[in-house]
Amino acid sequence: MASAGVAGEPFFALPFGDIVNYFTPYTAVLFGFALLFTLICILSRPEQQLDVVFGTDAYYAKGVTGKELRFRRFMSIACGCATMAAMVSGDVFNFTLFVSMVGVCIIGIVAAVKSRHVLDAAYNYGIIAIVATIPLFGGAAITLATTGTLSIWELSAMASGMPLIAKMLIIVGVMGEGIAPFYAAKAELFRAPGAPYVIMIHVSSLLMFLRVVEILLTV
Amino acid sequence: MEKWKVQTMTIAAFIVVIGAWAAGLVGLIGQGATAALLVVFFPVLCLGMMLWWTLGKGEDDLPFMGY
Amino acid sequence: MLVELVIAVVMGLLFLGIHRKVIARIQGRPGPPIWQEILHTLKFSFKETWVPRTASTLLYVGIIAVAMGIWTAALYVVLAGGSILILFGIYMLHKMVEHGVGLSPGSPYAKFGGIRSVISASSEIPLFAVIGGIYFFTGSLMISDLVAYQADNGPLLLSILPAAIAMYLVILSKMHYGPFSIVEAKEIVSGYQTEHFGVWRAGLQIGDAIKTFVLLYAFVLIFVGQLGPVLLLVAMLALLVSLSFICAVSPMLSPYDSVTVQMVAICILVVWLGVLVVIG
Amino acid sequence: MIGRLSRYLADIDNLTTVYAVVVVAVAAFGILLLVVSPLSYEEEQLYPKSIDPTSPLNPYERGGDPFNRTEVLAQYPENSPYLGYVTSYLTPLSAFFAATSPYMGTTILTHPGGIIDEILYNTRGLDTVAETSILFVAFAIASFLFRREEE
Repeated sequence: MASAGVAGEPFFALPFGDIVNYFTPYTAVLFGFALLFTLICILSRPEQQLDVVFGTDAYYAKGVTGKELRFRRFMSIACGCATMAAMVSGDVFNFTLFVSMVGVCIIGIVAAVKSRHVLDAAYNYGIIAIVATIPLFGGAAITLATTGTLSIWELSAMASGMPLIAKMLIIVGVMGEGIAPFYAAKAELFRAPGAPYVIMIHVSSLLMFLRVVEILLTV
Repeated sequence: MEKWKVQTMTIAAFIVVIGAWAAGLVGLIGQGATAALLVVFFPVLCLGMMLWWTLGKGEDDLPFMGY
Repeated sequence: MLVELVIAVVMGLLFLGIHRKVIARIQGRPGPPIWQEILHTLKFSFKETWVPRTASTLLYVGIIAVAMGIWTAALYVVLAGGSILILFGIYMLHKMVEHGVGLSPGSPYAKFGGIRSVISASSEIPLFAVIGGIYFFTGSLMISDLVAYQADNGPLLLSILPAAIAMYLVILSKMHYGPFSIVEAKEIVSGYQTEHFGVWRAGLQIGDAIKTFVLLYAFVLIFVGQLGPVLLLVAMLALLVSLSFICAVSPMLSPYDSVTVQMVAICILVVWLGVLVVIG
Repeated sequence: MIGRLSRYLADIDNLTTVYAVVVVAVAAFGILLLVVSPLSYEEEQLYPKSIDPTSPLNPYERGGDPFNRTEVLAQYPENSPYLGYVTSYLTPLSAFFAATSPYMGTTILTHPGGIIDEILYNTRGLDTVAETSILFVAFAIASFLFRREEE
């Protein structure tokens, strides 16, 4: 439990066999926030998007079908659950799994949108998300091979810790799933209607980034 | 939301905020618990106080669309 | 703890007023009185208030409470000497507030603000991560540890300048009228806040006030160390005035340029930190 | 210069290129790093496994006698009280498969009540749940898109 200097003392641990999920003040805050936005996704009705007709004073509301919104709500709840799990995961491989699950869910959230522009962005994002799983799992594999363990507690107690290249691979992977310089696709995805669901896209990837910073500083 | 609901909520939030503050000062509950209660109920109290008189006077309207 | 909170709100609003006043003076205008933002907040809280018909109601209202709640939490984290990472997290959660406020009403203007907030997120967040570099020098990210470290070794501002610059840029990008505040640009009306009026705007103002106070306070604590109340106030004011000066003399960048400039800054700061690590 | 750079980065069609360059750069750096300071393989692995191709339970064999305890390494043995008992149990059907053919390892693993790999389903059970959820989510998206085509 050597992570106290980075994120505070862990105060609660939830073991699943070798995979121990732990709550420090930091991960608990992140977890709470993911939970809050998942609840908003569940309870809130989406907004009705208005648009101006170019060159005139007229405006129109974009129509969205209920069926499409139901599917998108389902996907954003799945995304929220994956985010919550990744926030408290105490295991490198488990964390990478949930990160890649978030990547898939994000595509799901916008897959039902009928705007060509948004779908194009989602397609580009999807390619990156899929490629990003290679550095992610590669980083986890190198960690296991060189240190013999995947538990973040054990890694932080070790003198050598995670090798530099594994850290770099994991951060590149999370960058691909999440944000960093690849903002263009995310910004385009945001043009889709359905505010509570679209917000989940960014909630998840920002929380991922925050968590990976903590993990890399700890191990 | 109807007016009485907002007013009830505001009074409840007021009681919780003052209660948490006093209990924290006396040492009845820990710092963390006080902070958590204030974080959750202070915004509710603020919004409630400000909404006390004004809520529900206007009709729904379309958003601002420019000129 | 309630007392600190109220002080933070009032001081934060006052700081925002001073910010406007300084910008106005530099630009040769008389400017509003420095308590203007306090008056604004009071005025907004008595205005007629309802929810737009097209809005996603829960998100529209709930996000205001979130805005105030997260910065209240940040205030307590800083006061209790908690982890910088939590502050970092809350800063980032403020992005979600911008998205939520911008996207929930369904108005195209607010939505542009929300989308720009996504664009700016991709550069501000890594910038904050640069502050993680402190960990390599002090071995801790808890603010209480950093204060103790600086009491022994002198201010971090001098020894880890790049991290301080990163944090300075972070605060700058959150100030109104700054070169990086693309989410509030006037060509999109009031940016993400366009549709939040009356009480809702007053709530956002309160959140903003606590945010300004917390960020300035945290900067002083992290990079200068614990000071007495008067010196602390002076340090925070000096920081604020320097920020206002930059805001007054620099033009607002275009959205993608703002990101690229900050990206370039990140690269330079990371290399600089790397050099410091190698030397030290 | 900055304007050109931001215009390039803002185009979503260039994203994959940029990301590919980043990944290749990190990989190249990794190979260089490997030449300078090679990574050593940690002999004391957490989840060791010796593949025994002659065993009918291959590749899920973890050794040990049926109805007896097997030595299995785990990070936190106190969290898995039944560690070591799980693989050593075979249902009659699985035992029959195991006795008849040496090529049924995966079938035995996957059919209900067959052997359960200690590591896969016991100590690292949450991983299995997460993997399946990813598949499920991907399947849900695919089926939604497929059914929308028909409308």
